[in-house]
Amino acid sequence: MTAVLILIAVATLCTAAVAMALRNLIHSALLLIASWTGIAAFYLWAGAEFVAFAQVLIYVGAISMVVLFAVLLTRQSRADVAIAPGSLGRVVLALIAGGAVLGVLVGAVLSTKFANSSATTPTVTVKQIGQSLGGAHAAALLVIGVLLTVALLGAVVLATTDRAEKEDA
Amino acid sequence: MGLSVQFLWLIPALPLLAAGIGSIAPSRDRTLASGTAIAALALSFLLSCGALLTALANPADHATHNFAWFELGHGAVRLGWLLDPLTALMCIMVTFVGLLIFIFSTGYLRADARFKQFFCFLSLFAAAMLGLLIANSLLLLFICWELVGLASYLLIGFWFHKPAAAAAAKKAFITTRIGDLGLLLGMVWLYDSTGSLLFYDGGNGVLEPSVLAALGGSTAIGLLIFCGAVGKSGQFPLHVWLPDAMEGPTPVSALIHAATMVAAGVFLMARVFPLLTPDALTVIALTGAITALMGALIAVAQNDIKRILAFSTVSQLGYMMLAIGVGSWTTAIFHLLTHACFKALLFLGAGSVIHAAHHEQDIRQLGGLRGPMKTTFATFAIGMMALSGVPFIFSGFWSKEAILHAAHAWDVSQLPLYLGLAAVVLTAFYMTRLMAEVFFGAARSDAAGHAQENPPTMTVPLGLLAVCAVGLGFLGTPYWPWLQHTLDPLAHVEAGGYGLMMVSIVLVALGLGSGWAIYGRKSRVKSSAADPLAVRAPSVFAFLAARMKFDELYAATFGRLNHGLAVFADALDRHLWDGAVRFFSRLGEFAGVVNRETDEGALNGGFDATSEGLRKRAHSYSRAQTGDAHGYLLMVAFGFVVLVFAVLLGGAR
Amino acid sequence: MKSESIPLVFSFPFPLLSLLIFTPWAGAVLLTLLRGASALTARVLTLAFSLSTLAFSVLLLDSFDPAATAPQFGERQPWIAALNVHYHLGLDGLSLVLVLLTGIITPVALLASWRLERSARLFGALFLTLQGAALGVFLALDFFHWFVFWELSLVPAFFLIKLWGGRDATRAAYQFVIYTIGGSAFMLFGFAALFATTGTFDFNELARLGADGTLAAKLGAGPIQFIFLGVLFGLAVKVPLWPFHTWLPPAYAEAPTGASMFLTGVMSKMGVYGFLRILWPIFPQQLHAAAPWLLTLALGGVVLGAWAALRQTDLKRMVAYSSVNHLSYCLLALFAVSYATGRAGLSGEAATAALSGTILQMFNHGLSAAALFACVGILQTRADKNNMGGTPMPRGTGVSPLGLKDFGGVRAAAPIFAGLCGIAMFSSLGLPGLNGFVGEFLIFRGVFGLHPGAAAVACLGLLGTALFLLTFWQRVFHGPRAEAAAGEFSDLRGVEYAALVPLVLLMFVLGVAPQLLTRLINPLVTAWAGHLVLP
Amino acid sequence: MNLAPLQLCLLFSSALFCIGLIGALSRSNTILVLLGIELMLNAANLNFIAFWRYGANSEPATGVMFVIFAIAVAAAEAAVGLALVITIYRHQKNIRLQDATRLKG
Repeated sequence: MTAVLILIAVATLCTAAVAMALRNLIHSALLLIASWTGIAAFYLWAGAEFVAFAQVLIYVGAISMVVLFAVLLTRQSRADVAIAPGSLGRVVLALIAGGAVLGVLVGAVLSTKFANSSATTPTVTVKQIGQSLGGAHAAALLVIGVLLTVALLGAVVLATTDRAEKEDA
Repeated sequence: MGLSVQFLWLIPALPLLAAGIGSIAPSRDRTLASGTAIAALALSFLLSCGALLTALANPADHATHNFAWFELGHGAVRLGWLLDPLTALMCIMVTFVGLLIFIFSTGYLRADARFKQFFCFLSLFAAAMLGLLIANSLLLLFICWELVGLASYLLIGFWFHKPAAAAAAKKAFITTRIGDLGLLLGMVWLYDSTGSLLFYDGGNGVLEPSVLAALGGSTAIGLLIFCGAVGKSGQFPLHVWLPDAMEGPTPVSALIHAATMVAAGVFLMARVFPLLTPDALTVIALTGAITALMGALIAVAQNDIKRILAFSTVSQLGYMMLAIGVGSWTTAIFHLLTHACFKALLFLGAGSVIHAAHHEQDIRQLGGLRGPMKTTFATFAIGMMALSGVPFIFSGFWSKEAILHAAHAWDVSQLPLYLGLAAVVLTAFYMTRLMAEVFFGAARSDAAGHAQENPPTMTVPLGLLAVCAVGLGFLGTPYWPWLQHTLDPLAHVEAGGYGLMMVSIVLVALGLGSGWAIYGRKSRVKSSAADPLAVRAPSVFAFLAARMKFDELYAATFGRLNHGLAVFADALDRHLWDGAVRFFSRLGEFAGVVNRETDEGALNGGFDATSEGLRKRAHSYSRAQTGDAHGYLLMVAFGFVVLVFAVLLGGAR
Repeated sequence: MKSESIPLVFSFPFPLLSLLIFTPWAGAVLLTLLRGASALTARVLTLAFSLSTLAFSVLLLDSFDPAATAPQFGERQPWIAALNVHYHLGLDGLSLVLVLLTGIITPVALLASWRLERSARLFGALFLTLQGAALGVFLALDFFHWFVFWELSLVPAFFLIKLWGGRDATRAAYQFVIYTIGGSAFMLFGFAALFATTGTFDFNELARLGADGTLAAKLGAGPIQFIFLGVLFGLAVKVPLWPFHTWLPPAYAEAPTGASMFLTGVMSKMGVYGFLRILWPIFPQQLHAAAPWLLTLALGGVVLGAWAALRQTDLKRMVAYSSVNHLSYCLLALFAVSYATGRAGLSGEAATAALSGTILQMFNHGLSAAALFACVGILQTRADKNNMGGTPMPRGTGVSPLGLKDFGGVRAAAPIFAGLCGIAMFSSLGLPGLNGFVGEFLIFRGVFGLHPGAAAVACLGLLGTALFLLTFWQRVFHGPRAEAAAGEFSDLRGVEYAALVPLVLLMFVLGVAPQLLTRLINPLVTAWAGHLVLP
Repeated sequence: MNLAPLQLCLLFSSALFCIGLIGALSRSNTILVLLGIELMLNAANLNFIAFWRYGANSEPATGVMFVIFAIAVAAAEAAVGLALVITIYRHQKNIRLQDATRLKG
């Protein structure tokens, strides 16, 4: 069991790390897809099938497409991809900040005594999810719906070509 | 050879078929269009005669043939045909007069490019009118009622390139529609109260005693139905469209706006007579009497030959309504039939004059046509005498006498009788004026001078109508009231009353005499000369010549109201509702504006110093806003680390 | 042959209704994939797929049982089990009438826009999507996917208006979409609340709960009032009910001819359908309580709609206002029925007449308004051509909006066009013998029995309609030739005949034989009118 | 070292979070910054699932519900964020985050 978890974790972390480091945006996007798939695998491992499929659908299926589109729409000349002057310093700064956060987190995780976990895997059926979506969490579902609508409209408005502005330009 | 009621639909179907053929026939083929129309109407005439034979076999019986139009709820909306003497006689009148006018039209419109359409529309009209007559359901009657309105609209606007004709067509349709809305409301009210619209339905029809008893008499229904008749029959106050309708070709004026369609209102009231309560009848009688007098008065001061006849029609329709109102619907129908003949004759005569005089319609420009147009003159004179009510020979005398006697016998009021008698004088007077101006004296224009008699297609119908204008009167004299008894076996005909008859003869003589004295003895010399009456009473004459200013009155009231309502509705949309929408959409913006205004107000209010300090402080703070997203994120990360250490070191246990 | 083929076709569960909805969508997909297709191919394909609805409707008519008032040809599959959502389709007389209307209007609208210049493929795909969504709305019996179809219809409509519309198309399209979405958002909230209480989205189930008062009891008087208002607002915007109609004139006026025809012919019916299918059955008590106010609003639409039309100079706006006027009659009848519900001694006859009239009026208005838009479209193309010296004119390049004053004497130049347009106009005006009269008569007969005052006021609307339509006719077709109509004003040509003649023929047929339609709805309407009780 | 599965999971998520953080901080390409943030969100989700799986007396479905909502929010965020990226690109013809400083105070 644990071995599988470690395997998943290593694969996910590696792909994520490489994705963040690569220069070619398309490659990093593809690697990120792999990383997200790894996360989905983790969910499966943890017994949350519904979430796993949601992850696959939304991240692997939808967001990745949006990312790819964005990358293609904003393709630039080679020169822009090159590391900008002075960015080495920022990388270092980033590594320091990241390392600090990691240290804090790992320290916290290792130093905390967790209550004994239940041995049995909690099972949650899709039916239960649906019931709580429509019952206890109905309000949240609505809010999320509104959020998505607003986001959709916002995205459309942002991405629309503004005719008047073009004429000005 | 009778025609049973099941096949009554053939009478309107034949002209409808002709209209259908006419609409798809090539427009070059003139004989096909006019030929089918005339043949179809002739066949309908024969069928109507057959129907009359059937009806006469048992005059008191209302033979019906009802059928379901479409299902509605547990029942159905039903329509039907009705055959009784009223239907049959009206059908004969419409087909006969219509046939003669069709024949006349082949001559009158010989040169028109849209000859085919004209016959197509005429056939459509005939079909709708005949359908109206045979209807056994108020609904079917209403349907045909609207369709005759449509045909009238199309035919008034036949010369649509003339703006006046197009406007007149619209005015006619709208004005009659105002009345029709009343009819519609009356109809749905009746339907709602009785559950049926059939006139006769084996005891369940709305005109049958059991249903009438259950209904208990409703003045409102009767008056609403009367609204329809007011619109269609040009009664006061909706008469304004009828004179304008004379923009249509003259045969149309003769057929639709004199003989048949405008009489449909009278027919309708005669048909639904059992529904009318005494109160409703009083209103009808007074409306009719007012219309009769008003039409005659206005006719005195008109100069257009067709308008004189149009106002005369308004006045005569008023007589018919008067007759209905005083409770004698049979005499109304008697006058309707005689009027149809002599008024069609007069209009066709006018048409003959107009055609000969190259569309000159102003009587001041005509004159002296007695010589060149002998047939027209003779037949027109017969028609004029029939209309004026010249005693004993002419049909108009008998039918008008019948109405005056019925009014005399009315026990509510004698006012309609006096108004009617006044109209008698005026009728004789203006017809004499018309005759004198058109046919006597000398020709006052080139057009009139070169006028020649028209071909037989136009004069033969005149002759036939003249025969009827004389002969028809003998069907309903007080000595042998065949017509009245056929229409309604229970009708009580006022016999005797010689005194009244003498009075009316004297009044007719007065009208004729004064007319001749003013216009005939010394005929007009120049077309521009003022009218003798205008010289004597200029303001009255001008008021009458302007048709009592009804058009102006309506334009100032209803026209303004209409325009105002349109502006209001539009403004409501543009400003109030659309504005409300904009208001909501800009609520946020509005809030922002308010915010800024308050801020500025506060600043200007005397906090300058404070604000200066604040602004400096704010400026230094704002420098922290580098716009560098990375920097922010970095700060968050370090902040997190610091926070965790703070928690750990703070010893939050 | 025929007797053999029927059992084959209807060996259930044969998803005829799904086919009805998804065939146009399949066509849309096909069109997007056919990249290299010529404009003509695209047009023909679009037309063929849009005709599928009519073809399926013939099959439906063949085995539809008018006497059964429950939905027929039902399809019910669990879809999202967790939310108790079912893919549930069904068809009763009301749906059938509207499916027929969609089947007729869509091909005709496509024919009317046949000569549209820009990208016929995209136009066709959008149109077929719109058609499928409209059919879905008429057939769905579960709120969840009913709402999906309802919202989905907005998207293609938006693009049709924006991309092929006139000068102010962008503004009109945004206004149209935002206004309607705003309305439906309230409806969505309402249904979410209903679902939270009842756990079902099924219309029949909800109607049952609404009818026996369970719903009101569960929700409480205050909340159900809010839910009712939300749903009412969503539907009222769509119909539109006066005064929520201000999006309509610009949208109809700026849309290309075919889209205007579809919008007025089919999409406006979606709102009325919602009133009949959702609001009235589920909230009988609340609708009854609000009926006096709603009657006032409907009368406002009838009267002020007609007079506002009189004031318009742009022809398309005028026809758009006539739609406001005509649809208000439908709502007037429904509100009158609701108003009188529960009255002692109420006979079912008036309610039957009012409801039958509503449905007939929906169908008839679809025909006549679409025909009028087609006529205005033809006028517009002619005027554009004359202005541009013979070359067809792409829209959106600053053509002056068409005014009444720009035309005159068209009847002399194009008698056949004038005749067909006149028939459409008189049908819209409610002339007996044409289709419009039957519906209006039944509405008046019903409303008079339920609320005489409303019927009397509504009469004014008939007068106003006659006024503005005859003014239109007089200005455009009569009198001397005017500027825009001067020059070469040719009479109808091939495709234009194909767009107008079927509509005009149907007007005659339904005017003389309304039984063809009433046969389909009478048992249903009778059953409705037989159960007019408040919980 | 004998770690409980819960701790392993938490370490995994911490690592992922930091990778996302470092990526977001170090790259100048706005798209990659956004992707880094997505990774951080994912790491948070991992925690939810982990606590749901091993946490003591948790509500049966709460963790899952949180993740579902978080995924929905993340989807919205990605959509708007990338739309913003495209708008930025349209305005300044590149997508370097450092250059997008027009709104600074």
